[in-house]
Amino acid sequence: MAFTENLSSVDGGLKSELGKKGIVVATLNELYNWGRRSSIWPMQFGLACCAIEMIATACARYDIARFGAELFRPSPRQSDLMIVAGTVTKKMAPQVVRLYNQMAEPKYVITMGACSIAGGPFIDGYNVLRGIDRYIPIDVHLPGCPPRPEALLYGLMELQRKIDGQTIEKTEWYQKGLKREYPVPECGPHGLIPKFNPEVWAPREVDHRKERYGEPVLIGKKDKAPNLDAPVAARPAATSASSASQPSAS
Amino acid sequence: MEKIFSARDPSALNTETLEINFGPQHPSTHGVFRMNIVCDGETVVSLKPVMGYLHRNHEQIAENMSYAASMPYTDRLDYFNSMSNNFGYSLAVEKLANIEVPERAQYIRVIMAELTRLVNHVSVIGFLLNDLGAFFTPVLYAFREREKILDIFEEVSGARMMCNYFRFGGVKYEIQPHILQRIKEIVKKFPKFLEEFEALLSKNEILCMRCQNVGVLPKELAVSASITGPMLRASGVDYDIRKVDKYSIYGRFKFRIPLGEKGDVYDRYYVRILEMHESLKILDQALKDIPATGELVSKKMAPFLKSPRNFKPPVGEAYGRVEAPKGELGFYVVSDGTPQPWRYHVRAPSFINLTILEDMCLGHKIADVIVILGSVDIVLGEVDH
Amino acid sequence: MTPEEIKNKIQTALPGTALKWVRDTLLIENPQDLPKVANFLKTSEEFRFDYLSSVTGADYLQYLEAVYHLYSMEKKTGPFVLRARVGRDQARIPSLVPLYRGAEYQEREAYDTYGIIFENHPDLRRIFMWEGFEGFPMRKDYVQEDSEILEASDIEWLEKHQVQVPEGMKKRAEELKKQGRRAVAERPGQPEPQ
Amino acid sequence: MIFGSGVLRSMLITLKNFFTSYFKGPEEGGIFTVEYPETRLPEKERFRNFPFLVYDRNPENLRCVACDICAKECPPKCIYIVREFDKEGRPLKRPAVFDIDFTVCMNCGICEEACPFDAIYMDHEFEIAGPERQSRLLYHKDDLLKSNEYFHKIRPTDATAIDQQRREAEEKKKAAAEAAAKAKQPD
Repeated sequence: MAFTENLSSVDGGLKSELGKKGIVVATLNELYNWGRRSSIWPMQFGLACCAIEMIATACARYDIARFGAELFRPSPRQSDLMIVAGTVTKKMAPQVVRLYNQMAEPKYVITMGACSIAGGPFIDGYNVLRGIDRYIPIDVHLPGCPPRPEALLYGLMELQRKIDGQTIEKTEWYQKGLKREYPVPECGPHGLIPKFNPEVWAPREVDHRKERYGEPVLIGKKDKAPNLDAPVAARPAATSASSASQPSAS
Repeated sequence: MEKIFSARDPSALNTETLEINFGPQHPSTHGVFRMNIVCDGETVVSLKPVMGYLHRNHEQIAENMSYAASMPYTDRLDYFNSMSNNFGYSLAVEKLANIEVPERAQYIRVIMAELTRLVNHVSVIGFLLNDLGAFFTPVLYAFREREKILDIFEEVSGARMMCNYFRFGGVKYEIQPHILQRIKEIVKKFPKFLEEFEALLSKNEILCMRCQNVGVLPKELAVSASITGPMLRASGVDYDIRKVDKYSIYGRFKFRIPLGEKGDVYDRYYVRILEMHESLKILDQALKDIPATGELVSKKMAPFLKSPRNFKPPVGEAYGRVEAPKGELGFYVVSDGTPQPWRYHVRAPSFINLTILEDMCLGHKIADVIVILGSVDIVLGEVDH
Repeated sequence: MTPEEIKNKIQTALPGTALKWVRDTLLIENPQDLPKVANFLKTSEEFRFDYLSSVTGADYLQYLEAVYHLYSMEKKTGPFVLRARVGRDQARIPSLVPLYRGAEYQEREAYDTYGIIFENHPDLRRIFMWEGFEGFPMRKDYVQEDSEILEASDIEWLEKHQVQVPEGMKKRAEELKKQGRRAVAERPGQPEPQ
Repeated sequence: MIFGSGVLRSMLITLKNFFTSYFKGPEEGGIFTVEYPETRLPEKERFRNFPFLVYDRNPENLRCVACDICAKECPPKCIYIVREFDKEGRPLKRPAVFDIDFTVCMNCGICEEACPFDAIYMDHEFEIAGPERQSRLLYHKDDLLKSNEYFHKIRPTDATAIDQQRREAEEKKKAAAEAAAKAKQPD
C-alpha cells in the first residue's frame, strides 16, 4: 500500500525491478512489521456510543476485514489492540486498566471518540474519567463524537504506520525486564485513587478550560429554589420578556 | 476409592451454589452491564444486575446548561435512536413553555421517529439472534439496512448517529423533496427485506426451541413493574403511548398495535417484527400527507435558535413522554425561570425494564440469561444515563 | 373530575390525610401517608392508577422532594402526580415497592443521587455509584473533587505501588493536608474574561 | 413440516445472499463495501464534524469578531477566545487566541447555529488522529482558519445562501450610511 514506508537499505527502484521478476526482497523488519500490521486483532470491547460505530465498521459497508482486523476477540489475552470506544467512567476505569494489563505484548491502544480521550462532552460529570490516558499509555487518539467508521479506519491506518516505524531490535517487548502493567486504581470516597498516574500523564501546563470556566462549570449552582406552590397567574407567558437581541460585537 | 463411591451417591455429595460474575466486559451484555448470578449447577438461582459502569451524569450536566444545549446530550442517551430521544425532550419542553409546533415539522418529526424505530428494531433483532448463536450474519443484514437509513439521517441532520435535529417548536433543517423521495424508496423496499429477515430465522427450529417459553413475563407483573414498550405488548397488554396520548400527530394515522400472547422471548422478537410493519404503514401515510411547504420552527421559538441561552420557560414543571422504540421515554423538567432547568430527569425505559430481569431468569439455564437480556433490549447509555 | 373533587374523594376514603394541590399535582403533607394514598389510587375502581411511570427525587434547598407520576393502563388515563417532601437531614419516605415493582430501581436511583431513604425498600443500595462513595452528587450542595491535584491519599497509594511522584505534586498534597482541605473544584477567582 | 427444514431454509437464504451480493448493486442489496482509503462515500453537504473559521480573501480578513457567543453557547465548553488589543489597549474586533479543544468537542453544531457573524462552520474533515493529544488535538486559530472558497467547496448551497445574505446586509448598511450622510448634508 501507498503509505508503507520503506525502511530497508535496498533502494525502491531495485526492489520494484526485482519484484517484477518475481523476487521479493525484504528485510526482517519489514516482514516482521508486515505480519503484525496486517493482523491486528482488536478486543471486542465496547463502552458506549462509539462501540456502535465500531460494530458498523466491522459490518459490510466499511469492512474492517480489509485491514486484517476483523477478528474481534472477546478475551484480552488474545488481542493486540484495545479500542477504547466510549466514555470511561470512574466506576469502569479500574476494569479498563485491568484489561490492558491482561493483554499480551505487543499491545496497542486506540482511544476512539472524545469521551475516552478527555472526557469529551461529559467532561464535567462527577463520575466521568477525564481521559483513559491518565492510567495507560495511548498509541492513537481519534477525536470525534462519535468518529465516523471511516475515521476509525483512518485511526487504524495511523496505527499501522506506527507499527511500520518499529524495528525488531528496539521493540520494547523483547527487552529484558519490561513489564507494561500499570497499577489499577481503586474507587475511593470521592473518586478514583489515585486521580492519575504521574508516570503516564501530567496535567496540562496551561489549561484554558480550567482557567476560564473553573474546574467543572457546574459548581456555580443556583441558590434560589423555584416556588412551585405559588399560585399560577392565569396562563403564563410562554417565554420570558427578554427577546433575543442581536448581540453587539463590543 | 472411598471418594468415588461417595460421589456416586448424590445425597452424600456436598453441593454448593456457584457464583458467577458476568460482565462488565463481556461480548453478550450489550455494553458494560454486569450481573452477579448465583447458579445451582447450570440453573440460575439468583441474579443481581449491577449497573453504573456508564453513568455519565446526564442529569447533572443538563441541569447546568441551557435547555437547547441538552439536546445533543439526549442523543447520547439511547444512542441507537437519537431522534426519538430528541422527540421526548422537545415534547417536555414544549409542554413546559406552551409552544405550538407547525404542521410540516410535526410530519417530519413523525417520519424521523418511525425511521428510528425501524433502525432500532432491526438492529436489536440482529443482536438478539447473534446472542442466540446465529453469529453475526443477522447483524450484517440488519446493519446493511441500518446504513441506508443512517444515510438519510446524515443527509437531513448532518450526523449519522447523534442527529441533534429537533428544536423546541420544530426541527432544525429543511427536508428536501429528493430526500423524501429516497425515504419513500426505502419504505417501499423495506417490506421485502423484512420478509427475508423474518424468513431467515423465524421458523428455525433451534431458534424456536431456545426462545419459546423462555423468560415468560406474566401480564400482571409487567404492569406492576412499569414495563413499557414492545416488552409490555409482548405480554399482551394493549398500551402504546402513540395511541393513548396521541401526542404530536399520531392521532391521524391508522395503525394497529401488535400484541403477544405468552410474553416469552419469541413473542418479544415477533412483536418487534410486527411493529416494524406498522411503522412502515405510518411512514406511508405520513409521506403521503406531508405538506409540501410550511415553516419548520414556530414563530415564537425562531429567535431562540440563534441564542438558546435567552430561552427562559416560565416557572413550572412538565413531564413529556413518547413511545420510544424501547418503551416509554419520559422527561421531567422543572423550570425556575432561568435559562437552566432546575431539575431534569430522564425516565429511561430500558433502565426500568431491567427491574424484572431476575424474575424472568430464575429457573432457567445460564445460557438463557443472555437470550432474555437480549430480548429486553437494553442500551447502556440509557440504563445508566 | 376537578382537582377539588379528587382531593375530597381521597380524603373521604382516607380520613386524616393532609393533602394540598401544588399546580396540578397532589402534595402529601405527611410522607408517611404516601403508601395509603397510592394504594387507594391503585385499587379504587374509579381511578385504577396501576402503572407507576416515574419516580424521581429533587432538591429544593430547604427540602427534598420525591415525585411520582401515576398512570392507568386499564383506563388509559393519567398522569396523576404525587409528591412528598422531606427535610434534608431526615429524608425518609416509605417505599412504594410493595405496591409497584417498577419503583424498585427508580427509588434506588433517587437514594443514590439525592440520599432519600425509602423505608421498607427490599434492597436499598447505591445503584450507579459504588459502595463507599460519599455524598449525594445530585444535591445542589455537592462539591466535586478537583481531578488534577493529587491528595495525600493518592500519594500514599502511588508510593505503595512504587510509582515515582514528582516533588511538586507531593508538596501540594502536603500543603492541602496541613490545611485539612480536600482538593475540590472551584470556580476561578477572577470573573470570566469579557 | 419436517424437523430441520427451518434450519435448511435459513441456510438457503444466506447462500442466496452470498451469491446475489456479487451481482447486484448496492441499491438492490448487493455489493455494499466502500473501500475507504481508495474510494469514498459521496460527502453529504450537511455532514458536520469539527468547526472551522471562515475568512474572506486572506487569513487576515477573518469574519470572527471575538464576540464570545459560541464559547458561551457551546454545550461542553470547548472553545476559548481571547480578544486582541491594539497597542493602546483598545479592543479590536478580532480574536488573538481562538482555540478549540477537539478532545472535548461533541460535533453538535450549536456554535454554527449561534454565530451571528457567519464565522464558524462545521467541517467535513474527519481524518484527524494522532499519537499526541495535548498538542495535536488542541486546535489553534491558524489551524482552524479556512477560506470561504473551501466553504463553498464543501457546502455549496449553504455558502451561496450565506454570501447572498451578507451581500444584502452590506448593501443595506451602505444604503443606510448613504441615507444618513444625505440627511446630514442639508444642515
